[in-house]
Order: sequence, then structure tokens, then C-alpha cells
Amino acid sequence: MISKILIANRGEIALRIVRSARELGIKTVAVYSEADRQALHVLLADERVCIGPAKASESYLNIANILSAVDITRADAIHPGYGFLAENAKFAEICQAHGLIFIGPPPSIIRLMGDKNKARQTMKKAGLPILPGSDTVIEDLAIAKKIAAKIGFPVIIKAAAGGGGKGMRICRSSSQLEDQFPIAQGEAKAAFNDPSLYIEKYVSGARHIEIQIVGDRKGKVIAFGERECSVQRKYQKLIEETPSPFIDEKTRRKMMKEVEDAASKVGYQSLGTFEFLVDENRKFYFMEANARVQVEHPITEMVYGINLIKAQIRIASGEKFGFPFELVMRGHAIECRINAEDPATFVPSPGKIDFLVLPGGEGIRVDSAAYGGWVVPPDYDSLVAKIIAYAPNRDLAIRKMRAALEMTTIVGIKTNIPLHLDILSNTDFLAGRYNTQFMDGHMAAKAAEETL
Amino acid sequence: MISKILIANRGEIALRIVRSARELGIKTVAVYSEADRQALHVLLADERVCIGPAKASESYLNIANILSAVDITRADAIHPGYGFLAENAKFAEICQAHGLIFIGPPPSIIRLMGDKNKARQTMKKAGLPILPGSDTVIEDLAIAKKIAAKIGFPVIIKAAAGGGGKGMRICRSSSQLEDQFPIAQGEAKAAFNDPSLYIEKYVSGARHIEIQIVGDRKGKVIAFGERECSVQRKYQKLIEETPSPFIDEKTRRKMMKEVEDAASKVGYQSLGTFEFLVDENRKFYFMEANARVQVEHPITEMVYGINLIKAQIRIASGEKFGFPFELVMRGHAIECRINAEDPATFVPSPGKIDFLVLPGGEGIRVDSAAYGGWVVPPDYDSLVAKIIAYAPNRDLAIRKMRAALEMTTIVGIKTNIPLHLDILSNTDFLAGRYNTQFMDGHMAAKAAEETL
Amino acid sequence: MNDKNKQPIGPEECAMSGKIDYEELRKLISLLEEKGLSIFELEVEGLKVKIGRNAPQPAPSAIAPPGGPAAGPAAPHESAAAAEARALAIEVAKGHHMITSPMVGTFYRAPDPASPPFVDIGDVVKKGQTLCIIEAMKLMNEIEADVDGTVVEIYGENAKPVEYGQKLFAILPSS
Amino acid sequence: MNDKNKQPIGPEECAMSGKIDYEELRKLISLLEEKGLSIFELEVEGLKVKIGRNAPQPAPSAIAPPGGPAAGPAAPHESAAAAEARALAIEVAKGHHMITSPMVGTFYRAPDPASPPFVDIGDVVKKGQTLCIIEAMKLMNEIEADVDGTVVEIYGENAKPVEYGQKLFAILPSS
Repeated sequence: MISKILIANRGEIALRIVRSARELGIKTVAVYSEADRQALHVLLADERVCIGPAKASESYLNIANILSAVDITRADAIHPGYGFLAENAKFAEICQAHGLIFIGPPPSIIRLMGDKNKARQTMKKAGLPILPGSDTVIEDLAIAKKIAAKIGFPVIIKAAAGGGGKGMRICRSSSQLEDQFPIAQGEAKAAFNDPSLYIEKYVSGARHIEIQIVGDRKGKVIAFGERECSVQRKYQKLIEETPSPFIDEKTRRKMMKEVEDAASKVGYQSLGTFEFLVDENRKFYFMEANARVQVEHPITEMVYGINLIKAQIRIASGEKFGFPFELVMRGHAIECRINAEDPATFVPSPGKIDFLVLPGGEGIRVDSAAYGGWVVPPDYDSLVAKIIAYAPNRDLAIRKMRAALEMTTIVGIKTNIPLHLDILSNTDFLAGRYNTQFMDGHMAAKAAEETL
Repeated sequence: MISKILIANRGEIALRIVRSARELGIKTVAVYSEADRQALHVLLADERVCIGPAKASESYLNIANILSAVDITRADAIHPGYGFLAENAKFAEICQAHGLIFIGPPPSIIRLMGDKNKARQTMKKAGLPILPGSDTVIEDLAIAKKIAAKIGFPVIIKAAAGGGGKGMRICRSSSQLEDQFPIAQGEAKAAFNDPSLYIEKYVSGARHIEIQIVGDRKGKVIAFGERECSVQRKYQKLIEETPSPFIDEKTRRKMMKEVEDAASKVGYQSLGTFEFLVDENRKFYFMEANARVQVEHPITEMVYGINLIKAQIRIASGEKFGFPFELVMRGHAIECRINAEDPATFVPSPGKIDFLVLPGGEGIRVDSAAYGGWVVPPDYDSLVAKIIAYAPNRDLAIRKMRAALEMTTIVGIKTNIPLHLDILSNTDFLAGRYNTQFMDGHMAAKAAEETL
Repeated sequence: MNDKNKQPIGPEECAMSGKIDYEELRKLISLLEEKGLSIFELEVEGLKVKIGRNAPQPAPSAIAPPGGPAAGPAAPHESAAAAEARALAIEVAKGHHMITSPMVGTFYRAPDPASPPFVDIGDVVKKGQTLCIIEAMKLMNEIEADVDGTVVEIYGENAKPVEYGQKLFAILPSS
Repeated sequence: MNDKNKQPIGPEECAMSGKIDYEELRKLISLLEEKGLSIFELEVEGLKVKIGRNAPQPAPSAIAPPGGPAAGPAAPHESAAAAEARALAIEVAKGHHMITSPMVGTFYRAPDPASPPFVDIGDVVKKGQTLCIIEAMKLMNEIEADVDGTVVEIYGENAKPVEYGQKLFAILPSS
């Protein structure tokens, strides 16, 4: 049904889409900014169109130029990847109005999930547990205080339009709430042009667990076993694994079942991810849903033996689709996000990769658009490679990942590989004892150690 | 038990062993010739010792220097890889006498399998079907003619010490046998310093199918589902796949069972591969057994979710071992051997790799010691990378392989990637209709096409 | 170089005679660098200068079509891009002013198929004068000259797609 | 540079006459370096200057220890190897003759711990004279001088392992 996909993205996910499309016999068009002229997805796509200068707002977010590129290349579908326009409901609508297949959920679903508070309320009605909190967005401190008093401190304030930790504040008392509320409002306004906030109960020591789903066009939704994404720094995921060392089979089944039911109720189609906070008693609370493919989708692919991007394209093209193997989790997969950044200070380290040896061999998968000689541009996020280790169990997967990272050689830019190796040797991490506070504690412990 | 492995090999298999040892927490020592100073396995091993000049007989085959390297690095085990000293029974014995663990079968097994005729007779007694032929080695043309008359033409003469097609001749008549016998003797003498030949029935249109085994130190042997290796040029394998598109479940079970029984009867330990000719009626005949790890072992790993090198090391160290998953073949795996050679003339193309982009992503495994900037030395075999595609079924695996090869970029040397792409688009190959004559026919057809 | 010998130094020439001092050489080398030359040789009245630079261009631009010459997707763009960049540099060196496409779309030299082109090579144009139309999103965008001058080259082909930053016209500004 | 101005010629210096003096030349070389030039030749009225720079080191020898500075296995050997090759070249350039190890083993400077070393720096040796022992496979292999000359450097450390091709002694042959 689809004969040519224009990929409105860059980096590893753009290359990932080129590869999957090629396997399906579908042509690809890369659009790129002037900073990405030598990018691998540009060189390896079937066609390529420059759509603007380095600045994302004038290229990868430039809807007019992207649609003009569709016109001149006669692409019949758009894959938005993640980030950029992936969760822009208006863009999805314009694509549809333009007669294009948008490879993602319907605009209504994107819009719903984009409004974090509305999504929470809708999912609550659809049967998912959520944390006690405000049912509507709050614009007024007095109301915020009343609600906080009702649900009890600590509470967390979040931007309704939010993501990435922007406008997020933990308040442990009424006076903290008074201080933080206007700051969060300001941040939310600055980041999302929308100062709306909502409040919910803050759970300390919680884990970030997410459930991948695939919905077809007939209303059938399949949920996959969880991904554990608690190793985060400032809400940026660093290491993801599946299965979670914390979730038991009963909780897994329950989460999968409830997500499947709730997602079909709202008519979910295409790929999506439902994010949960899971407390120490394995009680889980829906946080938000991401209406797109997730960076960490490969670990789910590894344990199930599937290809989610191919599934996503086939669903979008209206094809009947199915998964060839029985959908059973087998083995353990870990992903490390290799960023071009200083491992200690987290300062981005763009520049030329003079020399590159990526890992390989049994159980190692690399999703990367990097190559020796490539200049990592300073204009975009710093992800240069996703390294995925797959093994029969968690211990073997961690050993495999460590061996792979130790043998990865990247010269010319700094990367966070030393940080990953550090985490992969941490006693708590090895024991599976970690939550979203892990990185704070880990960094603090390391700092203390170095002071000794 | 093992704390440090000296790897008496080079290239991708040496790197493969470094990786597996590292996962097991075992240190590695690379030994290398002066031509391999910048080789990746040398750079990534824990220690490294130069053992001689480029010429293999003075370095990778130099037993004295290799054992001295063991002494100065205090390694307690040797992994011979494949080729070089891997099937040298005397070397295995010297290692044992030296107090070293030789990671491979016992010397007696290596010696038995090294004598192709004796191996055939032994395996016949152990219950494996073999082709009608001479029961003993033949040194005399008159006897050869008598035997040939008994089993009927066509026959094939082979070197008893042979391998790689050296000293091998197909004879369709008594007069051909008269001509070819002395030539084959000369070749066998030159290649193996042993003119002994044996004769067997020649089966045209046969397939080359092999069964991987793992034997533990208690006499238990596990056989795995077959590898199809019929895509060969001059007895050099080019593409291997598992399962074979030709073998049915009944034949598979039968082959596996018979190999398990025969191998345990002779006390097989460690990894090994039993090679068979399979005729058009799926009757199979034992040809020879290779007492080492095989180049194409990764495809078996992919469909079973195992790591054979780790298993091999653990058996050698006397550890109890087992495979974590139920041993069931799942999906389909193909390997393409990427050689530094002209794809049309097969002339080797050593030299500097100026620029390299290897494939990656879902379902792709790369076993390679190549890197951008590396100079492929002219002194050894031309294998630069093994690319393995894994997918739920054969059609998907072929598509994935094609996409991967199309996106592989190697600048500076010629490779046989165009030849692989050609084969992977061939109608007969796609239909699974091929045997060991496939490449001859394929090349002839291509030549004819180009003449038009 | 002596004062009496003072001459304008053009992009690829350097008239000089007799002695040469450090300052002159420095200028020469800068010129070499600026123009991206890899080698420069000069011989005049007993003076002989030869300057070379390492050829730049590392691996990336050496990307070959993956999968060998016959099979696989072409990756021609980057070499095209490099060639384009080089051409652009030469044009700019000639003193030409470039009009590039500010958007992705379809290039039209005339307002409609029946009309003559907006401009042709050799035409004198004024700042603000329409040079072409780029159709994008069903909208006709007029692209105007941003300098006074003479059209010396037209790169776009009528009714063909253009991408962002693609050269459309070279104009020699009137000074 | 005039005769009276004669100065020692170092690796990057050059005696010359005419209008360019040492200071100018020094500046020139800096310029060459700064601009990344690879070659510079100048010939004027009896003055001839030719300056060349080596191309910078390519990637392979820039392999860093994988996994960053702290973690991971060291890959020091190749840089050591490169350094060794460079040192060897310098030695050979000095006219030194190198004795390298023909095998892998353990290097001994003396026949037994109680004896004095076979040779020391400054010793005059004859072709065929034993310089050291390398123990390999429990066998003591005497390594002999293959030229007459003076021992100017001893690289091997007593009772330490040596690999194939490793430098053992530098000998300045008597001519």
C-alpha cells in the first residue's frame, strides 16, 4: 500500500526506518538540515531533500518544507520518528489532509495523549489506576493548595503540556508549594507556551516502568512485557532493560491486561507506550502515554523476536499484520544510550569522530547512525548510538553489555561510556535494587568517594 | 577454572573469542604476526605478544613461539580458533603435555577426524551411513580402478588428509580415473605431505548439510538442527543458512539423532561439525567431521539463542554447562561471508579500508575484526566480515540480509558484496532450489547473460 | 615586491618580480588557503615559489554507493553536495552573488507556461525584481533579486523540484 | 643568510643567503604549520628554500583505550609499537645496528644469576660473540652479535619476557 516513506527525522531512528522500509520493499526519502548533509540516514536513503538550515525550527520542524519535499518526491507516507513532529497532532492532521499516510496514531489520540492531565483523566475512566491528584488543570495557587492539602504532601506539580521534566516540581510542604507553583508555571509557559499545571501525589522510591503497545486498525491492542527505565538523570533515560528485575509475573500480567483494555477503549492505533510509576509494593499508577515509537523500543524487540517499526508501517498501510512467533518474552535485553557528552559533567561533546569501533558479535545489537569520520553536529540531541545486549538472563546480559562497552572505541568526542560501565558495576544495580532516584544517589556517592 | 586464554588465531574468530572470554570474566592474550600489529583482536585483548613475521608458518603456526608466549603471559588455556593449528592433534597433545587446557576436542578425536578415510570407516561402524567407496586408503591406480568398477561411476577421489577441495577429483569413467588419479596424488602430497587417497561414489546434485554438535566431558552429546552450506565456490562456502529450505523435520530429527549416537560412541567432546552429502531423496551420507568451531557457527547460535564459544570454553574448563533455553530452533538465520576480493574474478583485494559502515539494527549480527583505517593484510585468508541476518522466516531473513548488504559501505578494497546480492536475488536461491553445483551454474548463467 | 610593481592580486595570479619578503609570502599563503588551492607555483625573473597544501577531504566524501557499483542504493548526494560547494566557492570568488532557494518546491521561470521567462542570462535586474516562482504547498512564491546586477547564470530547470539552499541564479552585482 | 651568519642547522632550520634571514624563516615555518601546508619551496637569486612537513598521524594509531580512560582494557601496545618503530628508525638513522629477538621467551643478560652480564654498554663485541640468552620452551638460546662493533644500548631487562622482533641491543658497527 505504501510505496515511498518520507522520514521527517534524523539520526539513528531515521536510519532505523530506512532499514525497515527497505526490508519491506518501500522506498525512503530523507529530509535533512544543512547540518546533516553528511548524515548516514541521508546517504543511505533512496532519495534526499535538504529542507532548511541547522536550526530545527527551520528544518526538522518546518512543516511547509517537509510537505513540499513530499510533493517533489511523491512520497505517500510520512514517518515522524520520535521527537520533532512525532507528537504534533496538527502535523498529523495536515498530513492526512494532504492525502498522506501518517505512520503513527490518529491525530485525536496524539492530541489526547499530548494533554497530560486529560490523558490521565481519560485513562482513569478507562480503568487504569492513577495517583490521587487534581482532576483538572490548575491555574491558581489557592486551588493548588486546597488540592495538595486533600491528597497530602509530598505532591508533584507538572506541566499539563509537559515532558522531559520541564515545569516539574516536588513540594513537601504548603510553603514549598507556594514557592514552587509560580516557578513551575513560568517554566511550563516558557517550554510549552501553556502555563497549565496539575498536581498529583508524589511517590518517593518509585520505579519508572512502561508498557509497549501495538494497536491495529480494527481496535485490537496487544501489550508487551514491561520495560524498566528507572535509570534516569534529570528525567533523561540512560539505561533500559526488560524484563524489570522488580516486576513479578502477576504484576506484569495485570499491567499488560489493564493497558490493553484501556487502550482499546480509547481506540488506540499504531505504536504507543504507557508509562507508569510503580511503588515499593508493586502498585502501579498510570502517568502518561507516548503516542509514538520510543527510543528504547529495541529491547522489547529483542525479548519477543519482533520488529516494531515494520509492524507500525504495516498497520499504517492498512495491511493485516501479525507477529510470527508466539508472543512470549524470552531472555533479557538491556539498552545503553551512548551520548556524545562528558561522562562526569554531562556537557555535550559534539565534533568529529576520528576513529570508531562499535561492538558486535553474538547477542549485540547496535542502532546508530554514527560512522568514523562523521561530525556529530552540536545542533541536536547527543545520542550517538544505542547499544543493546541480549542474553538468556539478566546477569549474562549485563556481562555482555559490559564486555561490549569496554571494547567500544570512540575517538574524537567524549561519550558517557565510562558512566555506563560505572552503573553496570554498581552493587545496587547488579542486584536490581534501583528506582528513579538511583542516579542522584549514585552520582552523590561517586562524588563523595572522589572527595575522600 | 580457566583464568587466561591465549588465542592462537587472528581475525574475526580471535575477536569472537576475546568477546566471549571477557563475558566469562576470563583474560585473553592475543598472539600476532608482524602483519597484524594493528589488528583489532590484538588491540582489544588484555595482553598481546608478537610471535613472528607475517608468514603463517613462522607465526600462527609457530608452536615454539606460541608456547613461549604462554609461558611469559602465564596463560592457562589455548583457544586455537579455526584453521592454523586448530586441527593439529600434535599441537593439542603438546598443549596438554605443557599443562595447558586445549579448548577443543581431545587429541585422539582430532587425530581420528583428521584422517578422512579412517573417520569415515569409524563413523560407519558407529552407525552413520556413508557413501559406497574404498574402505582403506589407496596408493595404487589398479586397486582404485577395481573399486571404482565395483561402486560404479561417477566416483570422487579425495585426499585422506584433505580438506578445501585439494586433491579432489570427479571421475566419470575409467579412463578419467586413470588420468586424474596421479594428479590427485600429486596434489595431496603437495598440500598435505601425504599422497593417500580414497574413493567414493559421487552423488551429483547433492547438498552440503552439516550438523553442529557439543559434547561434554561426561560423554553426553547434543546435536543441533542442520546448517545448509551448499552455496560454495571451489569448496569454499559463501552463504550458509539454517534451517535448510530442503530438509524436512523427519530428516532433521533422524540426522540429529544419528549424529548424537555416533559422536557419543567415539567419545566426542567439545564442539564439532559433522558434514553430510544429502541426495535429492534426502538420503544423507556422512562425509567428514571437523573437530573445531566452524566459521558458520553463528547461524546456529541465532536460531537457538545460544553462545557456542562460551559453551566450548566452559566444557574445556570442566565446568558443568547447560543451555538456558529449551533447545528449539526458532526463526531463520543466514550468514554471508564478506571477503576482500573482486566479486567477478575472485582475485583477493587486500589493502587499506578507507571508510567503513557495517550494517546494524534489528536482526543483524556482524562478526568482524575490520575497522575504518585498517589495512587488510595480503598474507591470510580474505574474510573481512561475517554478516548474519536473523528473522522469523527465510523470506524475511533474505530480505533483511539484502537490505543490510545494500547499506554496507566498504571503501578502499573490493569485496564480494555484489556477488552476494546477486545470489540473494536469484530465483532458484529464493525458492530454496540449490545444491553444491549452484555456484557453477550461477556463474555460467551470469557469464552467458553478460555475453548477450 | 617593490612598490613600483604594485599590482592587484587576483584570485589565481600574483604578479611579482625579484625579491619576496615574508609579508608577501604570508599573503600568498593566505590566498592559497582562502581559495582552497592545493599547490601554487610561480616563476618570474629568477624568483621561483612553490607552495603546497595537504589535500583535505577525508573519508566521508569518499562514500561509495553501498553494495558495490551495480547493486544497492546510490548515495550520490554528498559528492554532488561537495561539488556544489566547490562550484559555489568558485562563483563567489568570481564576485558573483548567489540567489538560493529559501524553500523546498518546484521552480518556475515564468508566471505561466505561455509567458516568457521572468529573466534570462545577461538581463540586468533591479533589487526587488521577480526572478522566478517556487511553488510550494500549492502557493506560488515569487523569488526576488536582492541586489542590482546582471544575471550571469541560471541553475534551476523550469518546472523541476528544488531543495532548500539550492542555487537558482548567479548575479554579477553592478558596482 | 650570509656566511658570517652561519648558524647550526637544526631539524627545522635552514641556512640560506639573500633576503630572508633566520627570523623570517622561523616565521615561515610557523606559518606553514599554522596553515597546515605540506610543502614549501622557494628559489630566488641563489636562495633556495624547501620546507616540508609530515602529514599528521591517521586514525589507527589514535586508538584510545576503549571504554574511556578509567575503565576497560588498555590498548597501549599499538602506540608503544608506533613509538618503538619511531625509536628504531632514529637508531638506524644514527647508524646503529639492531639486534632483535628472533623468538618469544625470557631475556637473560648473564649465563646464570651469579655471573656478570655477557656484555655491557660500551663493550666492543665481535661477530659471533654471545650477547644474551633467551629462554624459550625450557631451552637456553644464545643470541650472538652478527656484526663487529660497540654496544651502545641495551633494551631488554634481565629476566623479563621479550616478544618476537623486540629490540635487544644497539651496536655501532666498527667501520
